[in-house]
Amino acid sequence: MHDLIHDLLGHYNYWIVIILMMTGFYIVIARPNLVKKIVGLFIFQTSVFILFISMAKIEGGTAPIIEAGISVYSNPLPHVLILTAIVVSLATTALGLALVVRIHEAYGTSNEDDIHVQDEAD
Amino acid sequence: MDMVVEILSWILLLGGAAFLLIGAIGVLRFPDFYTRLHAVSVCDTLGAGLVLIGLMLQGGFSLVTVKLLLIFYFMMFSGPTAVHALAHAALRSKLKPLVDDHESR
Amino acid sequence: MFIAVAAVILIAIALGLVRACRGPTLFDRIMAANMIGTLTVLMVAVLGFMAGRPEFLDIALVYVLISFVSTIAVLRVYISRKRATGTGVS
Amino acid sequence: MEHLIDIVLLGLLMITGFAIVRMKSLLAVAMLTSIYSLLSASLFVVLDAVDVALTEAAIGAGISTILMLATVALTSDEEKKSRHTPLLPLAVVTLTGAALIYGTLDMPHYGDPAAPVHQHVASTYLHDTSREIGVPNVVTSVLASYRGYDTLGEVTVIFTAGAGVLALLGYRTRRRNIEGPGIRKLVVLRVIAKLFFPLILLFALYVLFHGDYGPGGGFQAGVIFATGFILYALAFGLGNAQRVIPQPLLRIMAAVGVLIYAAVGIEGILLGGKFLEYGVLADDPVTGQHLGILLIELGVGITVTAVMLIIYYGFVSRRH
Repeated sequence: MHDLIHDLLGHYNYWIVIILMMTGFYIVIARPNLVKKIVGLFIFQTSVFILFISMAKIEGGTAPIIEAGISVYSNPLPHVLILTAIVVSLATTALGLALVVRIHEAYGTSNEDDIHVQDEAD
Repeated sequence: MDMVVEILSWILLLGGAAFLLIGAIGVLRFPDFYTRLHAVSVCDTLGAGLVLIGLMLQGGFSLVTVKLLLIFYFMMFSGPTAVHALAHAALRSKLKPLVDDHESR
Repeated sequence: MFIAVAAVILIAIALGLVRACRGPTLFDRIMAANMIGTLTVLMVAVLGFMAGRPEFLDIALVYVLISFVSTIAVLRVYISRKRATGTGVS
Repeated sequence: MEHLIDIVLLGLLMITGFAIVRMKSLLAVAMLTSIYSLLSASLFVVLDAVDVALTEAAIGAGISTILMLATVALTSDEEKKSRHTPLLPLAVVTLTGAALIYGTLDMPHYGDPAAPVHQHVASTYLHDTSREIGVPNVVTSVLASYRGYDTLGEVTVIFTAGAGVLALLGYRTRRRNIEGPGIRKLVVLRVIAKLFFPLILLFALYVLFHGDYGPGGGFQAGVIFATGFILYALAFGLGNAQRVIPQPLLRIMAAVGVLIYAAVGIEGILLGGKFLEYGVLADDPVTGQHLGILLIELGVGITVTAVMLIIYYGFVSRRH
């Protein structure tokens, strides 16, 4: 029983991350609205960030900024990867949203189903 | 002296936390948007202010306290401004305040 | 003791989240988001003291500024949109 | 105790995620996304990633939300119902999720100091930073010095994204000031914006140049700078903001930032070192590292500010 709780706590972060990831994935594949799809992508990205940062955490460690009297620091490498990934995620989000704006101007709708209907009519 | 500061800081922190909780309950329970704004203001100014002052007493004379003061300054200006802008926008978009208990919105 | 304050802030965030999900008007959601922003600032400040490294208050400062600017932004967008479409409160 | 906060925050994140799926109004979705970002940023603080929390707060809760709002303003607010049944996507998602959860079973436990992630380069970085770079913030030293090549790549990606948004949304100067009737009457907002604007810029400079010692650096500072100008644009109108910092200047700034970064690298070659080797920039290697890190952070900050504002101008001036 004790082992089970230990296992549960040890993987709790990862499981929630996977649930969040799948929530984002579901929005991307099931929802027709393009803005909503971008939001889904955003949720997916953030869940990946949380996964990396969870892996970087060391029990009893603190933020990796060197200070006298502290010996255990969390792993700084995932932090660096994710820091730049967040900035890149903003770049992709902005590009995606710009595409949505242009699509809306061209088709008069940002709904995927309607866009397919218009495409087939041509 | 240290003891007094410590006790004072804890009183402020716990008082602030109590106001935060009261504000949050108000946000959940009040019947319409305009009344809920009152509850939010309690959180934004009184609750947050008390917690920040309590933390300042914990920080002592250091850079930490200066930063807390800056946060305090920003919060005391931004909170009421945001609430004011919200109320203004809501009123402009013809959201009616709830005036009578028996009248459903 | 800090943990008590942190717990209260977490509860308050949860209550605000319920309001943000229930709405009913957009303004309620903006208000809830604004409140959660304030609470997050306090949360970060308290967490800094709890971990014994309060020098990270820069994060809290950024949060104050950002949540203010985004609240103003959403109101601005809302007003300009309402002018364009003439729709009422959603 | 930190475990408890971690668990509760993750639970709240999950609730927010589900609420986003169910919500139909896209403006409401944008608000919930902002809450989601705030929550994940505080989770990063709990997980010791202070630099990441700073970035996520500035980018996720700030600029991303503003961009989503601007997009919703340009498109439609209501989400229509899908014509397909959600059964197939649900099945796909459940299966993928199950497979992923099966994959996590072998993963080392959360917080385990013996996990393979912590065994290789990370400990070297933590151990050698104070001697080789002389900068207390290990994240900054890895970002700007040890893995400076990667960061140059990231900055170029940002630059490219700015160019892409410019290409997609075009570039339109609006010098004549257009004012929403609602905000124009909000004298309160203008006074507060006047109070805040210089302080935000000052704080951005602090984040930029204090990045070696505390959380911060070029990326975060750039976003905070841009947020300051966005506040200015919100309070005084886009036309006025473009008078303060015009679009052509932004395009030059975006390029100049990347060029500063690359020039620091080439300066290293000219002084007899390798590309992006900062040690040769000064007589003392540690001083050289300091100088190099400050210069490239400055370059990153300039590019990020410019690109964020280019994107913002692009979206907002598109409004009809």
